[in-house]
Amino acid sequence: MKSSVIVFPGSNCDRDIAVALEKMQFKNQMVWHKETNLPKSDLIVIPGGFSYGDYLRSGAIAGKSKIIGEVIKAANSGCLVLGICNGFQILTETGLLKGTLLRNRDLKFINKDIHIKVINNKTNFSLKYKKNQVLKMNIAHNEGNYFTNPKHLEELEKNNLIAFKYCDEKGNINNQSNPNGAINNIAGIYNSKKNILGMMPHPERMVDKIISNTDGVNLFSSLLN
Amino acid sequence: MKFSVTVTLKKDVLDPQGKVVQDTLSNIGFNSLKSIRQGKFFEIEINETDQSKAEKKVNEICEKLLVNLIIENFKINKI
Amino acid sequence: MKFSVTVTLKKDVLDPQGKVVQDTLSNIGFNSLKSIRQGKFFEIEINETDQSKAEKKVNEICEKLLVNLIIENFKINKI
Amino acid sequence: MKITDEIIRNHGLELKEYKEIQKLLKRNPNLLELGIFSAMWNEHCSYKSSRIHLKKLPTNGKQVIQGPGENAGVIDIGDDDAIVFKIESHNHPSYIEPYQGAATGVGGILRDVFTMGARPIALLNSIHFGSPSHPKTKSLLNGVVSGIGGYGNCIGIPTVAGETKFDETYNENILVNAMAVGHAKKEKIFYSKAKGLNKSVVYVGSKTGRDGIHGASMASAEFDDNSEEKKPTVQVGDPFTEKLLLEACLELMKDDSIISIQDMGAAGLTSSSVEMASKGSLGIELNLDKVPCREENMTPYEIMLSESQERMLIILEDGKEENAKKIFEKWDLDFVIIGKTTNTKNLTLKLNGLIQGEIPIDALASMAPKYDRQWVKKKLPKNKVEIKNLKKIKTEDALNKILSSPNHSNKSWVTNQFDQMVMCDTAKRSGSDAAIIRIHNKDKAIAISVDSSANYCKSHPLTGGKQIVCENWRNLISVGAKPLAITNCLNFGNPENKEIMGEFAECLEGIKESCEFLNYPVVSGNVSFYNGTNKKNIKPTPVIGGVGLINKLSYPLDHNFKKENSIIILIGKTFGHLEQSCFLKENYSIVDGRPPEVNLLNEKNNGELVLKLINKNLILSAHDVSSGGLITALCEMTFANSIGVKTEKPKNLRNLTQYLFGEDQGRYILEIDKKNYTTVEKIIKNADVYFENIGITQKNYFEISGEMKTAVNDLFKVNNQWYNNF
Ligand SMILES: Nc1ncnc2c1ncn2[C@@H]1O[C@H](COP(=O)(O)OP(=O)(O)O)[C@@H](O)[C@H]1O
Ligand SMILES: [Mg+2]
Repeated sequence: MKSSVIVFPGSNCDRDIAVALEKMQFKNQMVWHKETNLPKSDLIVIPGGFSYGDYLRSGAIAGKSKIIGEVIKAANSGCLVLGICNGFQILTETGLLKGTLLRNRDLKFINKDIHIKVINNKTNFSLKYKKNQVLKMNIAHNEGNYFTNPKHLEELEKNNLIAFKYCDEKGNINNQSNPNGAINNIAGIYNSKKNILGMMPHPERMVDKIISNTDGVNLFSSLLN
Repeated sequence: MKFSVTVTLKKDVLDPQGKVVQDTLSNIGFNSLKSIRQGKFFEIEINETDQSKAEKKVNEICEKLLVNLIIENFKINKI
Repeated sequence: MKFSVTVTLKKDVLDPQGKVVQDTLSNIGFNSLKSIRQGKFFEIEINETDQSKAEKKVNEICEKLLVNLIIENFKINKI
Repeated sequence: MKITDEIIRNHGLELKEYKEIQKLLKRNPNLLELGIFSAMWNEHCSYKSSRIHLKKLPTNGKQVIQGPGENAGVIDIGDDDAIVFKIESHNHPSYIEPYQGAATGVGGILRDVFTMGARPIALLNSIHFGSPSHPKTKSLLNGVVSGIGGYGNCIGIPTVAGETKFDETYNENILVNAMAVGHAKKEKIFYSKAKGLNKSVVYVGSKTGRDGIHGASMASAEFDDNSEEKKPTVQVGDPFTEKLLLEACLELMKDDSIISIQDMGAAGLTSSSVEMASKGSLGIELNLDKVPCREENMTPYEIMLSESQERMLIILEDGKEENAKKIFEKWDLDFVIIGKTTNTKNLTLKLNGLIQGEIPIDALASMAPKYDRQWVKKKLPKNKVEIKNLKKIKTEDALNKILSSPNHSNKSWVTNQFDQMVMCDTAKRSGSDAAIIRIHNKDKAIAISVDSSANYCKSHPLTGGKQIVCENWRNLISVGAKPLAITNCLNFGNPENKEIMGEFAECLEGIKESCEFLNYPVVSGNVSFYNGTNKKNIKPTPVIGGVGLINKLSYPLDHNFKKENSIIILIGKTFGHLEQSCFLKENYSIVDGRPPEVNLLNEKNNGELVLKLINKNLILSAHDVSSGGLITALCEMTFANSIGVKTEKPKNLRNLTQYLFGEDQGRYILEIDKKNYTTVEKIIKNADVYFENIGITQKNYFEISGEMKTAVNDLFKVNNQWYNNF
């Protein structure tokens, strides 16, 4: 399985995701944003961080970079694309995913372990998880408050395009278990063809017992299938 | 030629910043506040003497980069 | 009564955001851009019919909360 | 322009210092030169009041690769790995503009670390605010915390530990100290000493603007009521550019293009160029028209004194310029050759070929003033607090008071605003006695902690100085690390006051004694004087940042009780010292008497024993006993896993309150699996260390037999209340 991690100036989870991918036996390459050619890959990852300092709007400037044109082309021809945190923000800025990520409800950066529930476990990203499985993940963002219009929201719910929702330890999805104000507690979504996943939590931070836990491992092993 | 651009969130888009500011203000005793919404402001200077051409350029800059048209509106003014 | 507030960085204060936006614009082919500086914009509606009283309130809101007077200037306009 | 007495004073120079300048130059300086002298000779850059005392600190040891004097200290952690670290203050700028002040404080200390060739792997901070009820405290706290986070989160270096304290002594003068820790290869450390003639001096990074002109002098001048007016000199941080600068520098450091490298910190281009030349006994010539400027028409004075952030000065080997330039352009950064090294031993400043100023380097560096300021010793205060005469308070109420106090409340309101996990090597985050950071791709790790005890230092500076080093050492031991070396940030009041100078000298003496005894040398540090307003000085607040080594990180240890029915022991003797304690402060508003005594021999024996037990895998959890005493420490161990504890009252009962709340030093609480107890007991007895068996873990309840029994969750709630106000 070949993966490519796109690196923008200001990306800072690029090494973390590369370590996780390599640990899971992906053949990974780092792709600098100024490159115009994307190596042939089965999976493209847009990592977390603060591309271009998150200045203007998070993800906005990366969304205009040269390499993104190639990512869009690959995505449209069915390549798997995973955007984590800032990567999710970039995907919404390019239009590959709908909706947008607003400032967190209480306007503060949040880093903590939270829980998410696997809503759709029938995709290339999630088939190793059980439906409704509760995962402990780590979030770290200023703008993770997912928002979209009512029509799209309905589409997401109806067509099973919601990947994860924030919940508590026991799986309850409610206002208390919503860390950032995201609409319907949404933590991650798919595009309609389900080959693109954008998520705010960092699965690459959950692949090593000494550091945290291994709840992120199955996302990567799902992709290997 | 100089322009100002104001970018505001569309009506139906949640404005967490505006909301927090509003809550804070009412906490510190500003009760007469009816609503507050936050946006962005740009001052753009452009090397172009023809106003309509210049305005077109600024418009293009807004649409291509400064503004997320899905959630934001914008207005250009010459200054 | 409705007001707009524009908040801009004082002269000589570094504007990292404006700088990145400017570089990006020139990268994507906008060469005629001379300068761009970023600021904030607020739309404030207030329950108050007396304009000068209302303006005073808005001014207070700016100074107390919206504006960092150390590095920013602001301007209020009735709209 | 004629240099008047007023201009001299506005530059923070004394008239007698000006006379000295005239003597050294053998003429009058022009304004540019005066500005340069004022920047180099102020307290912040010259250490003129502190140098004599700092010399006494122990700075050597097998583990030390580079002690004080460079951008940061360097220690050896085995194999080919080195750890580079330093702490620095940004107190005054943060009081004026908390967000930017704190942010640029973080940016500055990061540059100190990566200039030396290290990739930063962790950030820490020690922040002190005024009384919570002071009108400014809330917004200062908010601004500082989001500024620290804003910078560290963006650049992608985890902020993993720190301390957040409140005391009215900081009402008008908060403390913001930031520490950075980096990892380098032992053979690839870069220094600031210039070498060779006619080498290219290169400017890289951001453009120069009018930021913080005279910031360095501002940082060492006492505040007065007009200080609000000094505002426009605020520097704005740009973490995004710093991230590019970091990556570009590390890329350039892969080969051997660099002779010498120095970040532009306080006093910008001035101090960086002078430092490089001075260490290399060379001259340096700069063409100021070449310096990349942000604004038009900047004067040589402004260019030399600007404190714009995210800039570096590099001296390159011949022929390496092209390749280096490519690297910086790849990262969209300015790269300009602005001068060269010379044999004149002068700092020569030119504009369009014309000399604007010329000063002997020695006059700026080695000949800068050095003062042996008057100081007075402080006697150990008399025992004062008569415990018997105090109104009785129920143990549980007193405990609740402490747990819900600003200084003891759970700090997650603060720490959740920092990315603690980025880089994926943080094995223990904030909330633990020390953070644990794994060395990337290896199975060893370092432990880091910062600590201060202003009340102890105020009461008796000598004991206080000793105590903080010990507390810091204990925090590292508690997570199973062998303490290796420290950095220190010495926050004090006005050194021209002999009481304050006494506090400084004696705290330093205390630090020295502990460091020597514990083989815990000082490898870097920073002094911040003039913390105070209108003659009111802050309590002496030295902050210690320590680094320790965990050789094999198989199981990161923390202070959370792991299971029911384990045996709890207390290492170290309890005398019940309550003066200067958190118990008296929170319950009676008494801050009086002497600090607890520090016995270095016991400290060392106890610590080494605990480390031995941990290394033998005999310990389930460990916690040092510090402010708040035994009961508070025990309580903190119950929170994470809802495992409580049942303790017996001590047999030969002293006063129970003193026993529970006393702050005697050198103590640890250990959780031991029943099956290992006899082994542990034998080892402790062999080591001749005093210990008590104090109880057993149990589910859900915190219990002191016959005294109190409360659900752990209720105590946890109490501990989490206070920050809800924000
Ligand atoms: N500003 C801060 N930044 C990061 N961590 C902090 C900060 N303030 C407090 N902490 C963390 O909170 C915990 C409690 O702090 P403190 O009571 O000072 O610990 P200790 O007594 O062990 O030194 C520690 O783990 C510390 O690292
Ligand atoms: Mg501790």
